[in-house]
Amino acid sequence: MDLSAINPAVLFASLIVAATPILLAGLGELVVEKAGVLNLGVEGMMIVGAICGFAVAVGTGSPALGFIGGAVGGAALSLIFGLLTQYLLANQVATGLALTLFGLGFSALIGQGYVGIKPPMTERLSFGPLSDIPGLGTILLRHDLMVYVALIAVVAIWYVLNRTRLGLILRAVGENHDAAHALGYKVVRIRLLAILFGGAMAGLGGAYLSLIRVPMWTVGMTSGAGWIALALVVFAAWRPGRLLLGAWLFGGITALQLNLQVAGARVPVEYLQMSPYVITILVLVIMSAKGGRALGAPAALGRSFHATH
Amino acid sequence: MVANSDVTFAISPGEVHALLGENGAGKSTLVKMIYGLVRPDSGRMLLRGAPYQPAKPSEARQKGVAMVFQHFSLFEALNVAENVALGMENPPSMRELAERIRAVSQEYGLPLDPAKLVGDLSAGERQRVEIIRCLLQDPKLLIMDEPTSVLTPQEVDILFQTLRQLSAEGTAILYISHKLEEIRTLCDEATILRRGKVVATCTPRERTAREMAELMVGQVLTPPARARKPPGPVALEVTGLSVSSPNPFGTALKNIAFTLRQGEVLGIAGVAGNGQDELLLALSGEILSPESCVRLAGKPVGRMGPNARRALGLVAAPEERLGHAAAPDMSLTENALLSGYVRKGFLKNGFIGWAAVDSFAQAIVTAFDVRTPGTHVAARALSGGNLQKFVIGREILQDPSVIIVNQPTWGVDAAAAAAIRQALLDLAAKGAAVVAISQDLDELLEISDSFAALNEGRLTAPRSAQGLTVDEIGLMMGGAHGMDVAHSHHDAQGART
Amino acid sequence: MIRLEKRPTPSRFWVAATPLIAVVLTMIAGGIMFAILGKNPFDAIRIIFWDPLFDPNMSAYSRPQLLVKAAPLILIAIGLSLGFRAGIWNIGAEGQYIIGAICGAAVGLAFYPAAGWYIFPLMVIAGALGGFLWAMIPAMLRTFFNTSEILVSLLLVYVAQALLAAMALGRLRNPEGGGFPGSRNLAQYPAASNPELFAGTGIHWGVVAAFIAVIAAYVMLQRHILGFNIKLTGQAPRAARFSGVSPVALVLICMGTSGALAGLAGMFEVAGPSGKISIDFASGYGFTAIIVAFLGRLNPIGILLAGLLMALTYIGGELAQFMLGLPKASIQAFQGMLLFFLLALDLLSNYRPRLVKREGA
Amino acid sequence: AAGMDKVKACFVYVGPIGDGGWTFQHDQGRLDAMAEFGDKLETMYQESVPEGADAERVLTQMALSGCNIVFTTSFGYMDPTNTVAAKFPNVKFEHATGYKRDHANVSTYDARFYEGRAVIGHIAGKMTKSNKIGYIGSFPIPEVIQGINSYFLHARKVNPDVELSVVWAYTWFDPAKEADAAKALIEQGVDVIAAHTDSTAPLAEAQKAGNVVGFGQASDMAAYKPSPRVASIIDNWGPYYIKRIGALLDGTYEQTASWAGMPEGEVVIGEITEAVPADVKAEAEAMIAAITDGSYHPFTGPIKKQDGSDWLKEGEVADDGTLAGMMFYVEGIKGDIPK
Ligand SMILES: Nc1ncnc2c1ncn2[C@@H]1O[C@H](COP(=O)(O)OP(=O)(O)OP(=O)(O)O)[C@@H](O)[C@H]1O
Ligand SMILES: Nc1ncnc2c1ncn2[C@@H]1O[C@H](COP(=O)(O)OP(=O)(O)OP(=O)(O)O)[C@@H](O)[C@H]1O
Ligand SMILES: [Mg+2]
Ligand SMILES: [Mg+2]
Repeated sequence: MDLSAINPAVLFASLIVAATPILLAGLGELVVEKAGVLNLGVEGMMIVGAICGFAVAVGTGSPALGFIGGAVGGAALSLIFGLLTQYLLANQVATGLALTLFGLGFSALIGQGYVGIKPPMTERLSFGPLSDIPGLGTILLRHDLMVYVALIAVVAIWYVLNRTRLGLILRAVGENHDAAHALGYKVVRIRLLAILFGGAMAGLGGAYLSLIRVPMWTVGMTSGAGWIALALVVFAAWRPGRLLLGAWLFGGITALQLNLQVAGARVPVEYLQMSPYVITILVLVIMSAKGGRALGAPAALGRSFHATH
Repeated sequence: MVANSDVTFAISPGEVHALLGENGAGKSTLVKMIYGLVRPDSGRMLLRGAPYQPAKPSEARQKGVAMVFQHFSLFEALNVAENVALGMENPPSMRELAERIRAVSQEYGLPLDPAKLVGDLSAGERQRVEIIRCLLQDPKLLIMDEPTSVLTPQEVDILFQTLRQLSAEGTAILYISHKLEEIRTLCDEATILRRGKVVATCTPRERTAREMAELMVGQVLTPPARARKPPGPVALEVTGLSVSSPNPFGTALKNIAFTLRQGEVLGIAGVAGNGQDELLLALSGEILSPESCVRLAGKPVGRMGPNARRALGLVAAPEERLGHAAAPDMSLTENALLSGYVRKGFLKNGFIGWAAVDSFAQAIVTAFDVRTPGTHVAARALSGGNLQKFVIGREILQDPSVIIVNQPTWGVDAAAAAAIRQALLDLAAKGAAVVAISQDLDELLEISDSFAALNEGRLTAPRSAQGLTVDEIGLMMGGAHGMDVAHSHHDAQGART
Repeated sequence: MIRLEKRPTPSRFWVAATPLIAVVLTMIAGGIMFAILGKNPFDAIRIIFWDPLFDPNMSAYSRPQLLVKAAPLILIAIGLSLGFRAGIWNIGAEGQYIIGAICGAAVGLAFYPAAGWYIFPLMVIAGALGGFLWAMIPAMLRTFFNTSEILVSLLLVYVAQALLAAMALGRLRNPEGGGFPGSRNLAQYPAASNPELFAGTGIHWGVVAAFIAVIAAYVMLQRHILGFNIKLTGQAPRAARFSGVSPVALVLICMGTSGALAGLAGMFEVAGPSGKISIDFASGYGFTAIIVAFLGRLNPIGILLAGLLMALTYIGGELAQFMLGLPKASIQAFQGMLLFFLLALDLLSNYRPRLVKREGA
Repeated sequence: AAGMDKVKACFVYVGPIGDGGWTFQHDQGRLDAMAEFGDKLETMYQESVPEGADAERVLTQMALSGCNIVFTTSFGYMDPTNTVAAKFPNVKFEHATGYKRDHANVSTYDARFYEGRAVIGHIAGKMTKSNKIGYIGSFPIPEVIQGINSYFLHARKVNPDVELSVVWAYTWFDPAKEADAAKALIEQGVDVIAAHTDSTAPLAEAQKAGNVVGFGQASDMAAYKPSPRVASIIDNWGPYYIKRIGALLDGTYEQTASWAGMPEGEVVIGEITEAVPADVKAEAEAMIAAITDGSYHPFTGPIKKQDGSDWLKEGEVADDGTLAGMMFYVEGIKGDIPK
C-alpha cells in the first residue's frame, strides 16, 4: 500500500467535480423545499435534463446551449409536478415518485438516437499560470465553467434566501402558506416558480453528468444521483453552505474509496459504499436531537395549499 | 351560501367604528373584502369619496388600508422585522426597518425587539407585531378583527391608548370584537350584523352590553340558574405540578396546586398563552407528570394516560373543537367513539360495536339539541356552536366525576353558550367536580364557586368567587406580566359587576 | 376562472369514476405516444390491457401471473397504507423488502441441505422479523430523536442495497456457483422453497399472504380500535392524543407492520419466483408499492385493485414490448402517464370544480 | 432432426439496447442474424429484464407466443432458463455465460474474452511511460479475473517494470462511478487503462487527462479514436447466433456448450489506431493471428500464482476447467481479490 501516491489537492479537486451534479440538483431542491414543496422527482428531472442537455449540445455543437437545454428539460418535467400538486392538489410524495418513473422512461425514449455519441467537449476555464499554484491552484482553478456556476449558485441562493425580499417571501410561503395568502402573496404561483427553478437546477445537474462528468448518454445514467441530492438537502438542514459540504462528502467518499483501492489499501468496498448514507443518518440524528428548529425544516413542507376564498 | 348581503355602512376619519355580530355573522368576510382578499359579487365601496375596489391586498395597502387579522398572519420561524416587512408594500432595508420598528414601538408604548423570532413571543407580543406592521404604513383606515381576545386587561388598556392616539391623528378604525364592554369603552358607532345582513346600528355608549347582545342574537337572554349545595369530599387534588409544554412555543406549568371538591366549580381565568392548554393536557393525561402531582379521589394518577384517567371518572373538553376535541373529517358517530369508548364500553377485544356508538351519538344530539342532519355528518360540517354542544355533551353524558373544560363557549352564540353553562352547572349539582378554564370573565363569574388565575404557567391560590370584581381578576391575571399597569379606565367595567 | 370547492364528504361517484376516466385518458395519451413511435396504437393498447386477460393463447398463463406480480406490491402497499393514514411516511419499504429477503434466505441457506418441515416457517418468521427490525431503525430514531423517518427510511434503502451486494458476493454466495455472485437457488431446495400452490399458475404463499393482508387490514380499519386510532392520528393528530392514542406506540406499530409485511414480501419473492439472492434482486417493488398505496387511496380494497392494475401494465407492457418491439422506456412513460392521470383526477372526489364569472373591474 | 422453413428467435436482454455495451452487442448479433437469414428468420426481443422472477415470466410468455429458440443473454438468467426449458421441451434455449444445461433443449455459450485481453495487455506494456497500468474490474468473478491475469501477464512479458492497479467498481454499468475509478487511477500515475465495465466514461476521462490511453470494451467505442481509444475488444455474437439459428433451420441443431473466441470470430480486436507505434501494432497483430490460428494460448506456462506457487509448467497450457473457476491472481499482481 502506498498512500503517499494520493495527492490530497488532486483528490479534493476531483471531488469538487464529482460533487457538482448533486450540488446543482440539491440547490434546486433546497429552494423548492424552502417554498414548502417536497418534490421527490429529482432523479427524473435530472435524467431528463441529462438527455435534453446532451441532445441540444450534440445538435448545436455548443455545450453552453446544451446546458440551457438541460435546464429547460428539467423545468418542463417539473411543470407536470407543479400543475399536479399546486393546481390539482395531488399528493406530493406520490407525484414525485411518479415523476421519477416517467422521467426515466421518457429520457430513454428521447435518447434512443444518442447512444455511443461523444458530446462536444467543454473547455476548462483558463486562469493562466494561476492554475499551476500548488494546492489551491490545483483544487480551485482547473475546472470547467459549470463548477464555478455551481459554487456561485451556492452564494447566490444563500444571498437571495436570506438577504432579499424575494427570499423572504419564499420562506414565508414555506413556513405558513395561510398567513402568506392572507397577506396577499400568491402562494401557488410562488411555489410553481420555485418548482420550475428546482427542475431547471436538477436539469443542469443532469446535463453536467452527460456533458462533462461522464460525458456520454446512456439510459439510467444518473443511477441514483437525484436521490442523493434529496438526502443532501436534509443533511444540510436547508442551508446552502452546508449543502456544499454535504455534496463534497457524498462526492468525496466514492472518490476516496477508489483512490484507496488504487493505492493498494484493502478497503471493504461493499461496506464502504454504505458509509455516506450511514453518515448522513448519523448527522440527521444529531441535528434532530438538538431540537426541532435547529433542523430548520420549513413548517409547511409537503402540505397542499388550497385557498378557501 | 351568502356570507354578506346588501351590507351598507360608512365610517369617517378619526372614527372608531364597531362591527358586531355572532360568530359566522360575516364580519371577517366583510373586512376581507375591504382588504382585497375576497371579491364582493356586487355593490361598491368608496374610500375618501373615490371608488375603491381592491383586487388584492397590496392594492388595499397602497391606498392606506391596513388590517390586523383575527387569526394571526405571522410566521413563527421568521423574526419580527421580517414579519413586519412581509406586510409592507415597500419596506426599507432591514437595518432601517429595525430602527423604525424600535422607534414606532416605543412611541406607542408597545416595545418590541425586531431581531426576536416571532415563535418565541407571547401572544400579546405577537399582537404588537401585527399592530406595528400596520402602524408603519400610516394607514388611513385600520381594520382590527378581534384584536383583544388574547390580551390581558392591562394589555387591552395599552392597545386602547394606542388606538385613541391613532384616531386622534385622523385614522379611521374599523373594530371587530365580541367583548361588548370594550366596544362601549372604545367605539363611536356600531354596525350590527346577523347572518350577513345589517340588522341594526347604534351608538355603543348609549346602550348596555345586554341590549347589544340581544340585538346581535335577536332574542332575549336569561342568565343560568344554579342551586348551591355544600361541597362534598375531595374529588381532584393537584400539588406541585410542574411540566414543560409539548409545544416549542408553549408555556410551561410551574408549581400548580389546587383542591377541588365534589359539586364544586373552579373557574380558572387567564389570557391565551399563559398555560391554559398545558393545564388541560396535564389534567386530562395528555401530558404526564410525577405520579402524586395529580390525585383523583385520593388516587395518584400523574403517570396515567387519558384513557386510564377516563376509566377513573375524569373527562375533559379541550378548547380547540376542530382538530383536538373532535376530528374534523370524521362523522359524529366516530367522534363519539373518540373519547367515549372507555367509559361507555364500546369495545370487545378491541373490536368496535358501531351500533352502540351510534346510539350514543344520537343521544348526545338529542340531549344537547345539536342541529345536524344526522350522526353520519362530518364534524367540520357543523357550525361552531353546534359542534361545541356535541363535544361538551359527549363528555357530560359519560357521567364523569371530574370534568375539565377549556373555553367551553368560545365562539358559540349566546343561546348555545347559556345552554352549555347550564349543563355544566347541572353536572356539578349532581356531584361532579368541574374545572372551567376560560378567558371570558363574565362566564367564570357566572358559574364558578372558587376562582384562580393562570399567569405565565403559575396559578394563583384559588379564592371564593363571591364578591370578586373584574378589576381584581384583571390584576390576578396580569400581575406577573411586569407591564406598567398605569392608568386604567374602569368606569365601564365597574358597571359590569 | 375555475374555482375548487371542498366537498363536505368525498363523492362516492367520483371515487369510483376517476380511475376509469384516468385509464381511458391514459389510453388516449399513450396511444398517441405509440403512434409517434410508429406502432399501431390500437394494437398496443389491446395487448397491454386486453391480451393478458383474454387472449386465448396467453391468458391462461397471464391471469394467475397478474396475482403473482401484484402480490408483493399489494403486501407492501397494505403495510405502507397504515402508516400513510397515520401520517407516518415509510418510503424505505424497498430496503425492508431487501432485508426480509436476505434474512429469509440466510435462514434457509443455513439449513442447506437438511430437510424439515420447520425450515420454511422459520424463513417466514426471519423474513418478517428482518423487515420489522430494519423498519424499527427509522421508527426508533423518529420516536427518540424526532429524526425524519422519510429521510432515514429512504437512506436505509441504499444501505440495504449495499448489504445485498455484499451478501450476494460474500456470505451468501453459492459455493458451487463458479464464483459468480448470487446465492444457491432456494426454489430448487424443497425444504426452503416457497412452492407453487396450484400447478402451472405460479401462485405461491405470497399471494395468499397478500389476500390475508387485504382482508385483515380491511377488518382492522373498519371494526378495530387500532384501525380507528390509525385513521384518527392521520386526520387529527391532536385529537388522537386526546383520545388516548400513544403517538410513539403508533409509530412503532405502523412502521413495524409495514416493515414486517415488506420483509415478508421479500422473503416470499426470494424463496419463490426469484429463487435467490443476487445483486439486482431488488426490482423497485418497495417504491412502486408507495404509488400503489396512493392509487388505492390507502384503502385495502383500493390497493388490491391498484396492485392488479399496476401488474396488468407490467405484464401487458412486457407483451407489448416483444410483440410490437416497443422499447421498455415507452412502457415506463406509459405507466408514468397513468399515474399522473390517476393522481390528477383524484381531486374530483374531494373537490367540486365551479366556474365562476369574474366581474369586469 | 428435421429442418424448419422459418424460425422465430427471441432474445432476452439484461440492459437497454441503448447501453452501448453488453446488450447493445447482443442486439447487433441479432441484427446480423436477421441480415443473414432474411425472411426465414423472425426475431423478438425484450430489454431490461430483471434477473429474478420477471425473467421466468418473460421466458414463458416468449415460449407461449411461438418462439422456437430463446437466447438469454446474462448469467443471472441461468435458473429461469432451465426452469422454463423444462416446461417447453420443443423450444430451444441458449444461455449466455452460464454452465447449467439441465435439459436436453438447453445449450450454453460464452466467449474467451481473455484472448483479447492478452492483445491489449501487450499494447499496454509497450505504451505505458509511467510503467503503471490500470484495470477497472466490475465484480471479482472468474471471467474478470481471467481478463486481469491475461492483461497483466502480457504487459509484464514485454515490460518487466510494469505495475498493475486494479480498482473494483462493483457495477457492470455506472458511468459516473466508472469515470471516478478512471480518474483515481490517472491521478495516481496510471497511463494505460483497461476496463471490464461497459461505458465509455473511462475513455472520456482518459481524454480529459490528455496523455492516457485506453481500450474500447464490449463495443468498439469508435468515438474515442484514434486516442485515447487505441484498440478495443469487441463482443461479436453474430457468428454464434447465425450458426445456431442456421443449425435449427437446416436440422443440424444439437445441444452444445460453446466457449469460442478469436478463432470463431466472437472476440474481435477493433482497429489498432495510429496512436500505437507501428512495431507494437505489428506485434499485436501477430499475436492476434497466432491466437486465431490456434498456435498460441494466452495462458501458456511457465506461470506462477500470486503466492509464488507453480501453476503451469514450461509449455503447459491452462485447461478450461481451471480457467472457468479462476479465482487467483498470477505472480506479480499486487493486492488481493476481494472476498
Ligand atoms: N365567499 C364566501 N361565500 C359564501 N360564504 C362564505 C364565504 N366566505 C365565508 N363564508 C361563510 O360566511 C360565514 C361568515 O364567516 P365570517 O368569518 O365572516 O364570520 P365572523 O362574523 O367573522 O365570525 P367570528 O366571530 O367567528 O369571527 C361563515 O359561515 C363562512 O363559512
Ligand atoms: N363547506 C361547507 N359547505 C356547506 N355548508 C357549510 C360548509 N361549512 C359550513 N357550512 C354550514 O355553514 C353554516 C355556518 O357555519 P358557521 O360555523 O359559520 O356557523 P355559525 O354561524 O358560526 O354558527 P354558530 O353560532 O353555531 O357557531 C353551518 O350551518 C354549516 O353547516
Ligand atoms: Mg371572524
Ligand atoms: Mg361559528
